[in-house]
Amino acid sequence: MSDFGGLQIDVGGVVLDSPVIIASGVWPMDPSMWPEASLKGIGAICSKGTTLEPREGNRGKRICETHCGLLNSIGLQNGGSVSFVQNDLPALASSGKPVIANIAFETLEELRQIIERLNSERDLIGALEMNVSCPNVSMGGMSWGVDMDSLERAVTEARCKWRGPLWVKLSPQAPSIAVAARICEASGAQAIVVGNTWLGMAIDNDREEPFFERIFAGLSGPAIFPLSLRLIWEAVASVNIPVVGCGGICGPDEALSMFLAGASAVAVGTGLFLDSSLPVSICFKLSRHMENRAIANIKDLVGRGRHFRGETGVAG
Amino acid sequence: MSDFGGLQIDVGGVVLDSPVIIASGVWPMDPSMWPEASLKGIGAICSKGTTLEPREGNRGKRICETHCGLLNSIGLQNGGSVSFVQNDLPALASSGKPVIANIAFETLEELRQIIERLNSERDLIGALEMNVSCPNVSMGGMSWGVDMDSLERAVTEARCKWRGPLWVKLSPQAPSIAVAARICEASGAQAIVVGNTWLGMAIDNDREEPFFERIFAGLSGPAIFPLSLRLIWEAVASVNIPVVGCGGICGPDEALSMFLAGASAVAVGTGLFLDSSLPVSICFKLSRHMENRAIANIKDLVGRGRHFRGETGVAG
Amino acid sequence: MMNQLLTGPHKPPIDLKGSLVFSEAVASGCRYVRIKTDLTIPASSPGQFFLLRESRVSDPLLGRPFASINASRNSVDFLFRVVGRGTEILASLPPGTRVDLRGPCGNGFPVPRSRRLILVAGTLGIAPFFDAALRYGSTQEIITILGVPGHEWREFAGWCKERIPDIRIVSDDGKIGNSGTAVEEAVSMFRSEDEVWACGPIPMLKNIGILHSAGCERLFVSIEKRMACGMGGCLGCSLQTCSGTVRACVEGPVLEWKEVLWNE
Amino acid sequence: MMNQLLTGPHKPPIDLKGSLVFSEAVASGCRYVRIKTDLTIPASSPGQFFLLRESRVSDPLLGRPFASINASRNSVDFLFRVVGRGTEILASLPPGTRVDLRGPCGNGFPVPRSRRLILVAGTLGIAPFFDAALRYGSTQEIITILGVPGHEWREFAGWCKERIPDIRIVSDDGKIGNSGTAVEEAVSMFRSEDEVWACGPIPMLKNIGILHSAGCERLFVSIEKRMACGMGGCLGCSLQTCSGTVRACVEGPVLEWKEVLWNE
Ligand SMILES: Cc1cc2nc3c(=O)[nH]c(=O)nc-3n(C[C@H](O)[C@H](O)[C@H](O)COP(=O)(O)OP(=O)(O)OC[C@H]3O[C@@H](n4cnc5c(N)ncnc54)[C@H](O)[C@@H]3O)c2cc1C
Ligand SMILES: Cc1cc2nc3c(=O)[nH]c(=O)nc-3n(C[C@H](O)[C@H](O)[C@H](O)COP(=O)(O)OP(=O)(O)OC[C@H]3O[C@@H](n4cnc5c(N)ncnc54)[C@H](O)[C@@H]3O)c2cc1C
Ligand SMILES: Cc1cc2nc3c(=O)[nH]c(=O)nc-3n(C[C@H](O)[C@H](O)[C@H](O)COP(=O)(O)O)c2cc1C
Ligand SMILES: Cc1cc2nc3c(=O)[nH]c(=O)nc-3n(C[C@H](O)[C@H](O)[C@H](O)COP(=O)(O)O)c2cc1C
Ligand code: FES
Ligand code: FES
Repeated sequence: MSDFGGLQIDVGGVVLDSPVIIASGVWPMDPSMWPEASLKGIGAICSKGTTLEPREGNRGKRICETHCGLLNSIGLQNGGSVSFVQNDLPALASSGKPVIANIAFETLEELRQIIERLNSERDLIGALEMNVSCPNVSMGGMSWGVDMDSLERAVTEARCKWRGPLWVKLSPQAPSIAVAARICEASGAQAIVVGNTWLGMAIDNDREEPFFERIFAGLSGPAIFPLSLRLIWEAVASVNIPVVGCGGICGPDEALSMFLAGASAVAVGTGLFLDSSLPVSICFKLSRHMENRAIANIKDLVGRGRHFRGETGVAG
Repeated sequence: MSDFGGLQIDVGGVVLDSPVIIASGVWPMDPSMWPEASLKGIGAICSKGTTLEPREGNRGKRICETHCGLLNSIGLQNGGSVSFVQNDLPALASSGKPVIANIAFETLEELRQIIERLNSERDLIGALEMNVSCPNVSMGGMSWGVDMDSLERAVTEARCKWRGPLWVKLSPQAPSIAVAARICEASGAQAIVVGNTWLGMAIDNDREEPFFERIFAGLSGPAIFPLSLRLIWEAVASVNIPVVGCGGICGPDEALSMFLAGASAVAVGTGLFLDSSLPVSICFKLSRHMENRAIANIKDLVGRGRHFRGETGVAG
Repeated sequence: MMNQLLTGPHKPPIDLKGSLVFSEAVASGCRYVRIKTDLTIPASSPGQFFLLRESRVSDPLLGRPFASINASRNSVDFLFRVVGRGTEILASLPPGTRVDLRGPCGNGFPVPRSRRLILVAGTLGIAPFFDAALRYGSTQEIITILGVPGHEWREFAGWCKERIPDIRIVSDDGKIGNSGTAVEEAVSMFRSEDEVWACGPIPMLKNIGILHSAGCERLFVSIEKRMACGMGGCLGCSLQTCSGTVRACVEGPVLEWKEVLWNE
Repeated sequence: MMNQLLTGPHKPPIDLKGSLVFSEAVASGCRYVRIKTDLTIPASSPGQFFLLRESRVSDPLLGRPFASINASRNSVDFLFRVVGRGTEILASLPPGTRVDLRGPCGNGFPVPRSRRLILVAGTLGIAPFFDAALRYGSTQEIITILGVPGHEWREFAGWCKERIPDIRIVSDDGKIGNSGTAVEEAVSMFRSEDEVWACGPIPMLKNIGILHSAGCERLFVSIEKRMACGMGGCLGCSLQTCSGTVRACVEGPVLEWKEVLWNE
């Protein structure tokens, strides 16, 4: 039951009581550690990126602040798919919120094996979210989401094996987000998440070397919002499946803009580092905006910013 | 004569007394309007983007602030190439600073004609800077800098016609900046500028429509710095011609990072809106950093951040 | 261009650092602040403005344009209204906060030629007029008209009245001063030899020229546009006029009414 | 994991809003500030910390972690040093500035079991120890040792001395208190039944355990890592220990010395 009337929405096979999702990798996997303030507005929670085997993550410094942004190089530290299914998944599911299982993989074989494990607990999982920003080792490290052939192969494979709703979280580094989105739709994805962190870097001037051991890192936070919004605008125009907007939402206004651009839900990450009540603030803002315009259902808010000067690019 | 010892550098055929360039489109074309504070640190000044014919620029709102960023949709308002050669160019040249003539074009024919006009005043121009972020009309509006065939054709054409040093200002929207950079080098560019504004957008939530008449706009300012720095890191590794770093430099530290990443000069835009003495602050910072490390010449600072853990990606 | 002729060649604005001396709530959502600068502020004239921002903070990024009041060698005041994020943050800054200023920007109103000067303001449009009396009060007869929407502006109107002796206040709902708009009030007293300056929302500025046909000769308006650089570089503030495209931050913000293309 | 056992199950930190009550320069580059919060601050223990940021400003983006001092229901103090952009801006904020707090974060030092508690601090590492006397002064004998580099820390040392009665101050150059390091001073007095808490730069923390072999049983260190969320979500603050990877913001910042893999 939703706390906010009219905010319930079905996104790619998952019914969300609120259209605000906790993005992957930013939130404790143990619901007892969630601040109470955050609980009310959350519609679903993405797990940390899970890989087949456990990962230590990257060494050295992992976070670096930039102007209105955050570079991270966590390196997918996680307990692996066995531990995920045994420990994290039941814990997350106990929160009562739909769990979006975010997975990362370097080969198709790894992808198959992770999915096999997740299939065993299919009931606890709202949707599988494929993070395609990781390198495809058979492509010499180019990420799945940047090479369109890799993307097609991975999504097709996942669709074939995974028994539940399938979401793909696209990389902003894709040469064309519209093309990437269409490939996902054609390969069987039920929703796409647009997007992930933007590839950036920092240099430690005193040491005269890159700040991060792996040189590049992912940029998130308010700095990237205008770029993410543009990606969503483009993606929504190119597919008919729902688009989840993600990247730089740190306030309710930004979330609203994403819906107007055509997002069916939003995912928040870095914004939670600043304010754990962000999800509920977003819900309030959406409700108020809808009330003022006599919109009864969030579905009718989706893409309203596209009906102007004769344009109708909104996804059906 | 340079005010700062050791900061003189030859960038793609232009000798700069200081390696700080005023980016295109942000500075008055009339030197009598330049605040005195800015004059000292400036090594060269880029003109506003000049098109063959005069342009009114975009209607409606032209600027929108984002978190640590600025979206602009000026639309290349300019007096056209005739007026540029007659009025702006002599005015700019009277400042005594090298003038980098920034040009934009929609067809190869336009490109040829602009160059023809500029050739007539070749002596007043330090270098020609091709802005390839504008649409190539024969490619249905895809920008020159995003389609690699278009890019090659345009640079080759310019090299063939233009009698002075040739720079190309790349678009961050290029699918691969390394590939784009190599194409420019192979087609005869003497330097590349990396990069321009990043494509973003904003939505006016109250009006429920895109903020800008043309929907998308270019993002500049501190928000984009980590992204620009990454582009420069990639570009420097892929070519042997000098790279000018541009995008988000709003303080001396950011400029220094660009040099360490391998930039031979930096261009500043939005930063000047906040502080017109930014160029001189950058020069001070560079001088101090060089002094502390007994670096006599800025050339030896270029790319110093790349010599670590065995890497040597610096351009020759 | 006409305005350059009116005010002579421009000096570029300079960048200054300073501190907030005080910040008073004038009325709900309106703030009166004083900045003390470290270095000397160049002389300015009514209608010129400054870009104001909190030092070292780059979000909000850009300075916000405000008309200067009481500008002296080392201090300048602003009167502003909270309308968005930038002004909200500026309004919340306590005394002592370090700020950056860029100015004086723009042309300002030209030196008046007529004996009588009528100043017409819509709400915060009064800001550039505080200095007019000081500057021209001894040589000109000055009448100031302030229009406000209604009673919720009583405090604001009172505050202005204390500082501008001959101010006439009108309100749409008639609860403060006469009933009516500032433009109606102004037009009712226009003589053809008067000089008129107006500052306020665009519809008001447009109206005053339409209604004044039987009125005065020299009618100047100060126009608000979004600005980035404030010094003629970015062309973010372009404005259509009969003489072509001009920059609100250089050739403006003060323009002759008849030069403006009101339907653009 | 051991530290969770030591301190019991964690409560997640909460987000609070407040205002700066005062901000005093303690010495050059060091600041003592008090925040009054709008809502009640949950009880915290020495070694726990808060993320502090200026409200509504998203550049700097993240809260900066500081140990809490004097935390009461509605007020908490911090003592910090200006080391970079974030602390520079925080240090410049005048009283009245609105701030966001997240806390209390982390585990804090465990309730001491020995009769004698030795607190060893390197410069600002003293911050988490101000509350120890208040909390455990009646049940434990507490000796505090503060090490500073040299005479330029005189003001700072004096300030601490006024507030921590039995503090011993040592300096590398011998210009303030005894000559030597805090670790040397501490090790010279260790008895095996003592409990020791240390806070300061990593080399100091590492050293104290190496030198203390003949020393006390329970040796706890508070470790600084860069943090984003402060609540166990981002894994930005991961740290290698004998029991595996832990989060400095949840399982830390206080760890048993022997659990830490010092060469990672
Ligand atoms: C020459 C000039 C003089 C002015 N003098 C005054 C004055 O003395 N007192 C006063 O209260 N207001 C004045 N204004 C308007 C004032 O600048 C805006 O209200 C203010 O910039 C709004 O900032 P914000 O961040 O709160 O609003 P937001 O809407 O959040 O601002 C977003 C962006 O839009 C710009 N913007 C928004 N509204 C305006 C506007 N009306 N004009 C220009 N830019 C705008 C902002 O500068 C900012 O870049 C003046 C404007 C101009 C151009
Ligand atoms: C649990 C804990 C308690 C602390 N308590 C205190 C205290 O009471 N008094 C005090 O003066 N300092 C304390 N520190 C250190 C303090 O947090 C940093 O000095 C401060 O964050 C530096 O911020 P900056 O923006 O000025 O530095 P910058 O170097 O500009 O910061 C850039 C980024 O690095 C992070 N960072 C930089 N140095 C450190 C550091 N040493 N530890 C953690 N993050 C860092 C910042 O938080 C920021 O995200 C504590 C750190 C931790 C982890
Ligand atoms: C610390 C951190 C860890 C992240 N880990 C993951 C991850 O494991 N899998 C993934 O798909 N995205 C990961 N992300 C990306 C976020 O889920 C989100 O897509 C991105 O940060 C942009 O949104 P934001 O600006 O709201 O944070 C991570 C982001 C951060 C900041
Ligand atoms: C208002 C404005 C106008 C611009 N006009 C041009 C232009 O005409 N030609 C061009 O190549 N780049 C133009 N740019 C891009 C800048 O030159 C610069 O590449 C970009 O803003 C990134 O740098 P910055 O973050 O330092 O501003 C413009 C940027 C701004 C903000
Ligand atoms: S604000 Fe930049 S030209 Fe006017
Ligand atoms: S700071 Fe995020 S997990 Fe510790």
